[in-house]
Amino acid sequence: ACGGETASDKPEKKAAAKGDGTLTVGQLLPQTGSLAFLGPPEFAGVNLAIKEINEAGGVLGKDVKAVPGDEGDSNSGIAPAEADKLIAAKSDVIIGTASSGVAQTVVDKVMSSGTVLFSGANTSTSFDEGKYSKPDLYFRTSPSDILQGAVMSNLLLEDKRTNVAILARQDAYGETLAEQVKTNLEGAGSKVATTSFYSQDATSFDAQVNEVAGSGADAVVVIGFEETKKLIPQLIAAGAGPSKLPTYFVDGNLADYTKEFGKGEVKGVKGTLPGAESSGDFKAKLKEVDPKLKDHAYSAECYDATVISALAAIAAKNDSGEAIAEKVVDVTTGGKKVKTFAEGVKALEAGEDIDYDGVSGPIELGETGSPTAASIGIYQYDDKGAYAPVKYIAGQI
Amino acid sequence: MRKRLYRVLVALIGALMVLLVGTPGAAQATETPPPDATAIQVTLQDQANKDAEGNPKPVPGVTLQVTKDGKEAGEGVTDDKGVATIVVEELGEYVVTLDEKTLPSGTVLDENTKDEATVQVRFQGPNNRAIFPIGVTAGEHSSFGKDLMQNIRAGIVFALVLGLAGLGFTLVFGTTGLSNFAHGELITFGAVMAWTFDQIFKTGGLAAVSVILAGVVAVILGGLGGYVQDKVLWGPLRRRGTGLIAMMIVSIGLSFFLRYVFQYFFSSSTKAYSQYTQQVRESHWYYLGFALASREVVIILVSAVTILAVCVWLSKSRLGKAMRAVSDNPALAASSGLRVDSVITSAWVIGGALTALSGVLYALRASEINTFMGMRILLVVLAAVTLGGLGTVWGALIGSLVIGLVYELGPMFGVPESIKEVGPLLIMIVILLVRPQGILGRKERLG
Amino acid sequence: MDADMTDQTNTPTSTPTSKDSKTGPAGLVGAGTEPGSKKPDPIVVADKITRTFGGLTAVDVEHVEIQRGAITALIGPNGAGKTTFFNLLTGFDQPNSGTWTLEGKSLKGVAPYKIARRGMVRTFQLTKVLAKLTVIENMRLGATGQKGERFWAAPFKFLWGKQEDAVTEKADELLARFLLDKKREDFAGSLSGGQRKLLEMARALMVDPELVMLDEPMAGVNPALKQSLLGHVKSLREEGRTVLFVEHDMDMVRDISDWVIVMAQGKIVAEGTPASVMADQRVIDAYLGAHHDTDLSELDEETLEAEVEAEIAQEEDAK
Amino acid sequence: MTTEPATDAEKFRETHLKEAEGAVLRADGLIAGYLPGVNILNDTDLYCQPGELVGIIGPNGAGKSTLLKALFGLVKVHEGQVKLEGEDITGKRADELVTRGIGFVPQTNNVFPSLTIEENLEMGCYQSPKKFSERFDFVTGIFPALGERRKQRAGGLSGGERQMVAMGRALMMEPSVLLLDEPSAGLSPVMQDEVFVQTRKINKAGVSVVMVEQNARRCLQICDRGYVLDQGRNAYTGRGRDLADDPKVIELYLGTLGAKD
Amino acid sequence: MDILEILRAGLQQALGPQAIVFALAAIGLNIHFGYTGLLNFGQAGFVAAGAYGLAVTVVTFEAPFIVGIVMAIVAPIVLAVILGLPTLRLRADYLAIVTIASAEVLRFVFGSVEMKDTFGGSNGLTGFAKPFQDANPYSSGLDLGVVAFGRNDLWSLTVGWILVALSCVLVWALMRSPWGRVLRSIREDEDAVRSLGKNVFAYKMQALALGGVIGGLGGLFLALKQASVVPTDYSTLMTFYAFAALLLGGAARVMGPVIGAILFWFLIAALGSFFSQSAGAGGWIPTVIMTDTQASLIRYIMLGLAIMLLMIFRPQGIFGDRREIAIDGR
Ligand SMILES: Nc1ncnc2c1ncn2[C@@H]1O[C@H](COP(=O)(O)OP(=O)(O)OP(=O)(O)O)[C@@H](O)[C@H]1O
Ligand SMILES: Nc1ncnc2c1ncn2[C@@H]1O[C@H](COP(=O)(O)OP(=O)(O)OP(=O)(O)O)[C@@H](O)[C@H]1O
Ligand SMILES: [Mg+2]
Ligand SMILES: [Mg+2]
Repeated sequence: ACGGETASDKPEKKAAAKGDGTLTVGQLLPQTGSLAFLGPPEFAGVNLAIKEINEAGGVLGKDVKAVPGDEGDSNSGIAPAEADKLIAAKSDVIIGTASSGVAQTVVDKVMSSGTVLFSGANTSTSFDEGKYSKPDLYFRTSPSDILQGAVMSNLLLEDKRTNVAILARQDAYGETLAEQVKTNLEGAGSKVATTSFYSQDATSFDAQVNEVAGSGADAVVVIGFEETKKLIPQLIAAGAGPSKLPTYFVDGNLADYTKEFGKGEVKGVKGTLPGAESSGDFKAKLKEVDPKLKDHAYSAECYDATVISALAAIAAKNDSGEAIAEKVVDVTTGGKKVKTFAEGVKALEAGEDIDYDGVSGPIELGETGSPTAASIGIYQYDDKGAYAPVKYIAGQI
Repeated sequence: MRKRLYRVLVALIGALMVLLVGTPGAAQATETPPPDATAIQVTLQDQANKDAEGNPKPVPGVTLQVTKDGKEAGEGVTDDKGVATIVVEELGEYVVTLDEKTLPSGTVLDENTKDEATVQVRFQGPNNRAIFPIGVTAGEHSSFGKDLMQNIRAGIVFALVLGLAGLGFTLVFGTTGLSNFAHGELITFGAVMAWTFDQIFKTGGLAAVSVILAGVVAVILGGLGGYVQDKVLWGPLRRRGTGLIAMMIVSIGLSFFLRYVFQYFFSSSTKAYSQYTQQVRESHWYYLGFALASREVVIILVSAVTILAVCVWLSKSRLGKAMRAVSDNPALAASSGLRVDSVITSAWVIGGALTALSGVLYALRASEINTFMGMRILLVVLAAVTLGGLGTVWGALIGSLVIGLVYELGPMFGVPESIKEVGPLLIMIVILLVRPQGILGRKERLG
Repeated sequence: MDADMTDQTNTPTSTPTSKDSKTGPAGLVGAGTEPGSKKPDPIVVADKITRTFGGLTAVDVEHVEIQRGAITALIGPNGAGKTTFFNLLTGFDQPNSGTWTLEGKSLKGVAPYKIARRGMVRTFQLTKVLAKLTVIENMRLGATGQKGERFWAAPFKFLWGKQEDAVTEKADELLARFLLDKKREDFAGSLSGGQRKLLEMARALMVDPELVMLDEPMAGVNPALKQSLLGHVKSLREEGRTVLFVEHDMDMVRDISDWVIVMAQGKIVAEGTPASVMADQRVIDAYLGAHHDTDLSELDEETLEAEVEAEIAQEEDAK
Repeated sequence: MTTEPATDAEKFRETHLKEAEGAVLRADGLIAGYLPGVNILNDTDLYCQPGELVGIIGPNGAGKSTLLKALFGLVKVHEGQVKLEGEDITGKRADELVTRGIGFVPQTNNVFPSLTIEENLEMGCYQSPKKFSERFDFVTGIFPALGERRKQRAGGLSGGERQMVAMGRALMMEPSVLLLDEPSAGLSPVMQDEVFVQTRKINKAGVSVVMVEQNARRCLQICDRGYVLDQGRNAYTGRGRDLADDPKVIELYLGTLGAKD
Repeated sequence: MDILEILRAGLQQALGPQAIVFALAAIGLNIHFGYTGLLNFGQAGFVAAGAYGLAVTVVTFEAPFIVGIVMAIVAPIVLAVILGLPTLRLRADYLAIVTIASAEVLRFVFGSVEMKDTFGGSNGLTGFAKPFQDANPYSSGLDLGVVAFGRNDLWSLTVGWILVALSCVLVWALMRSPWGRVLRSIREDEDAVRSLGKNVFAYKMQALALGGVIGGLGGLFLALKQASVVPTDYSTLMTFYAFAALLLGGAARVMGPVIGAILFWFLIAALGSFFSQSAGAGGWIPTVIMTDTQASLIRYIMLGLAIMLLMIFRPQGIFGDRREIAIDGR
């Protein structure tokens, strides 16, 4: 894999810097703030990976150490402080953040300290552009929204939706994804009846809901997070609930709604979620780590990010952030295919080049440090408010 | 480069395997097993022309041309299902052109459908789709008048809930002069308490009236909360002679404290009541042309009656006058024989109860119970009471009506929808420029 | 944004122009005693000024002139509109109609601070001290034309240090005269009611105004001190300044004023020298009262008691 | 007879203790102030016999208002005590004192600006609302201007009108002891006289009155007994007339302005 | 329990870039509120104006970096004028609401989809900070044993603390002057000041602009240090934090806001560190009572409590004067 220059700090000069021998994995994931609901599965993914790595003998002869940190949200502004804490705790890799917006506030700080920032959930397209277009010390296992946007629009076309309304959260995530869905749809011949954005802090969604309900669309794509729980009843009230107007969810709101909508409110809703089919096995293992876990969004990606970091450290025979960064792309592309950490270690010890494909699907990190291909699952809700996979689509970004 | 492409293909095939194994929903696709090769699938259906079962009729025999970077890359003709699958060699951007001459007679492309579609081919198999809408009677876009009614309805419901919260704020402000930045959390408190008791009641014999009962309990607790707050925190602060600004900062501290205490115990996820989330709006003649869900009717009635009753009572009753007197000059009020502390305590109790009620109704309206809800609405509440004239009870009502309506109507008159909260804030600023003391506020005389 | 402040230097010089006109009562010789009469050398002329609050006409002044270099008293029953008239003249309130001039220049629509800079400074009936500034700081604020009050000069002490010392010296003199020197370093907010009045007056004098407008300056001031302050007010006249004051204390009015204007229900109802006005029966009826100039302890105690008893009896009957 | 200046503090105290027997309201050795460490009242004594009208005069900042506030529990009393009919009321809440029949008119900020005149007066008899209409008629009898403008907000009133409202408010509850802080300030001469006459009348009807006045001459004319306060201490005390004629008091506090020879 | 770690976490933030941003914002507020009595609850708007002034100039209009810096100072002044012209005659509490609203309007507009081309929408703007980073004279970070700062942080810290120091000196020099006296008088009673012939409006405007510019410097600094501007950074929470910092330190005191900001961030970080050590695996608090997630929350609960307690027991702040607080305006 190519090393590449970094914008600010040129870590490769110090690349010789030897790690301290222990691979320390910081976790910068949401515990508080408006994204706190995304935190548990992600923490569980990382912790499960660390547990399995250590059971398989650790990295470079030592157990991997975990340091948790709180990402908060972009309103609370604590991410930089927490990142400092993680760096000071000698993290070599920081798994995080959940939100692309928060990542922007810490990425420079983390990279300049020679630490890898490895996200399992950033989907913003901006990390493949501009100064982040080189795989310096930033990586992610989650595919950029381009792919999901394409899958979503294909799904809509497959269902013969010709006049689609988009109801999206107004932030980095919602805007990009909405944009992607819209261009793909319009390019492929379908119409977009309306694209309506709501502010995440909005106290009322009536205007947007009315707009969607009155747009004459034959389907609505709801791009958002938790607010979906408030949007659905309002859509229902406006006569545009899922039973009247076919509704589609995305990764941000594809969650278990048995508690909220257990009476068939979201029956038939379809949704997309990056990641290959997570085997029941994986879910069961996550449950062991966190018995209270309900959702699984991005747990697999975070798991893979952790495993890849560990494998890269072994491949580099060095646990420092810069050393790991040089090997990350390498261990995910080209070489002997491995599916688990244990397999990977064996192959590396045998001196082979490996290609890790993890629980989140075929992982191929590209030149920008982001996946070049990924699979995306299509799910559908039953009348109890739970969702199940329909199929998985793999594609290139 | 080569190596990577190879990996991708392998991966795609892997994924395809999954696809083939478990695809209950993809019935259409499996009928004619598609070739393994990457392909663009175009479907042509005439939506205007439906068969007996109401399914649109496929349009067969239409020729479709596929080009990449201007070069021919394939061609296909729709089969009797109206589907054409055109195999392409590599991933990338393709343009599909429909040959309009081959359309069966009587079938024409919709007015604003182009005969070209751009397809990003990213997926293995016939998963890269394009469509040419035919005969689509795009559902009518609702009329301006209808939208207006809808948004006025939304505005009124919102305004009334806002009015309750504003009244709670005004009561406390009007007696103590305190701008309570923890007021949002008192709204949250009402909703969270109602939810908690709803969870308790919903399984028992009271399930049928669970939410109503829980709401009543929440309101009582809200009043109690006001009482406790005043006794434990504000009362002692007053006796120490703490200034208003210092108290305001205390309230900011209190808001952090409460917000995170709520989150500590209730987590940050959004919750909903066990009942009434499925109601659909209906119009009746007695709703005056508005379409209303039953829960909205309840919200309107409960809040309007409460607000009016409280406002009238405050402007007529002795206690109401006493509150204003205390706000003007507590020392003089004491000298007139008023028990200042108990007047303030009653303001907190009534204010707390009203605010909790607003929280309960707000949660009912927006199906939202969440530890941040109060914080989010606080600014709007502040805007409403300020606009009406700080400390005036009727002002709180009028301010809320203006703010609520502008909030929901703004997008119809040019406020960008995604930032519709800008509308009421701007209106407030504009009105305050004309009337610096608020709509009902009064200027003090000078000298 | 500094534009408005640069003209601070235009403040009237501290020695008002009194070349031709005679100051004091002498200047008023021959002025008519009908309401709104012409004065030989008016500094303020107001015409047709009205101000209403809701239905209430608080001020309705047809014409009035204030003589330069004299001490003019404005008296009238409570609620006659005196304070409101002050507010209007000094720009703190806008009249519904009317025009008025200072030194021949119209003041209509001029901002209060500009009016003050033109030399027309007023005090407030309900005092306005700057509570969290010390007494001496309150005084210093009054001085005009301070270089250090300009933003660009403020950070550089060498530019304004000297001037500040001069200002302080003047302030200390005034404080001593108003018996506030002991309170020099105390916060103004801790002063007693009367002390606040004194500070307010002293501060207004720091401005070196051409025309001082005092709104009940002596209400709440101890009689002994009042007497010594009257000397100070008279010395203002000696310096050629004009004083217009509202007061209910007839001793003061009689002692120092050259001219008295009587307002009632917003209108000017009488004018003249103190002696003539106070002898006016209408003024006595509406304003001074029958008991005026009598010793209350000489009131027939028995009449009083009889009255009280009658009232009590009456009340009991009513029950 | 005028007693000697307070230089002889002990003697003063002795007389006070002797004469204060049976007083409705008395303060013994009050030491009080607003800020810790700064005492405004330094060992001040005062008493008021039933049905007596007591006047307090003194220079600005002497502590007259502070003394009234201390009697009424609005200022922290560090030492000494205040007794109402023999019972210690030091530090009692103001509203309790109102219940026990004390009325108080403060010197400044003595109306509720956002209430109408009528409501201001209503607040005056907050504890016994039934009396309202009867007392309202009484008060508007004294100050007809208040009755005419009953619906006007007090915030818009002129200085003198406010003073009338303040006085009227205190009269609403038929107090047995009335504390007045400069009730005549800002009133026109005729209204001032009216206030003094009415105060005397109320007093004659059995209400004990303690009044602070800067219109010292008038005050001493009507009061039974006067105190001269200086720097928080009793400087002189005696019958009103005697004080008004005492050359030292005239020189130091009354001045000669307007005095008739 | 690792006390050193708690200390480290606390100090790192107390001296770090966050403290600088809030110190600058609070110094600006001090001029507004502490000295002039303008209850400006929209300081976040001025901070945002500074940050966006730079970013928009450099990124959207492709002007040179130095022009961006100038614009970062000009933008808050422009905002002050636009905001001040109509609003400076409002009563304090009304002004508070109007300013809070204006700041929010600004943030909404910056983040709006409709204006994305200019302000970058909710993704904000990046790619303007290179000249700043290139100017970094340090070749390595600084390790003081307890705390360590990376190379980039060290550079921004140097610049930031110099900015803070300069602002403090300026405030000190201004506030001892007659100009400062006029401001403080306006805080007490503007009509009195008017009656003495001072142009109250102009002074208020100067104060608003000056405080805004200093707040804007905070934004400029934040943008440079973070190399990005994101609208959500400039929410009302920023204003609240700045106010808390100001009042902790003591309003109308030159060093008040600085010490307040330092203390504020020390509290947040040290509390966070303390509780994350205490909870979860290896902590002394059982997970039944407190999980990791809850440990992260409890610092805010404690922060809220700390703010309340400080205001209750020291309402004048650390540097304030008890006497001054005791004077009641009425
Ligand atoms: N802002 C206002 N709102 C309503 N009425 C007002 C206002 N200002 C003044 N008034 C009324 O106008 C009349 C004149 O008031 P003004 O204060 O000028 O009287 P004044 O002559 O100064 O009386 P005083 O001697 O008692 O101070 C009064 O009746 C007063 O109630
Ligand atoms: N709220 C306060 N805080 C601190 N000091 C005060 C306060 N009020 C009054 N003082 C001080 O107490 C002293 C006595 O004040 P007080 O008001 O009792 O005087 P007074 O005799 O009533 O004078 P006046 O005749 O001017 O009303 C004064 O020196 C004053 O500065
Ligand atoms: Mg007046
Ligand atoms: Mg007094």
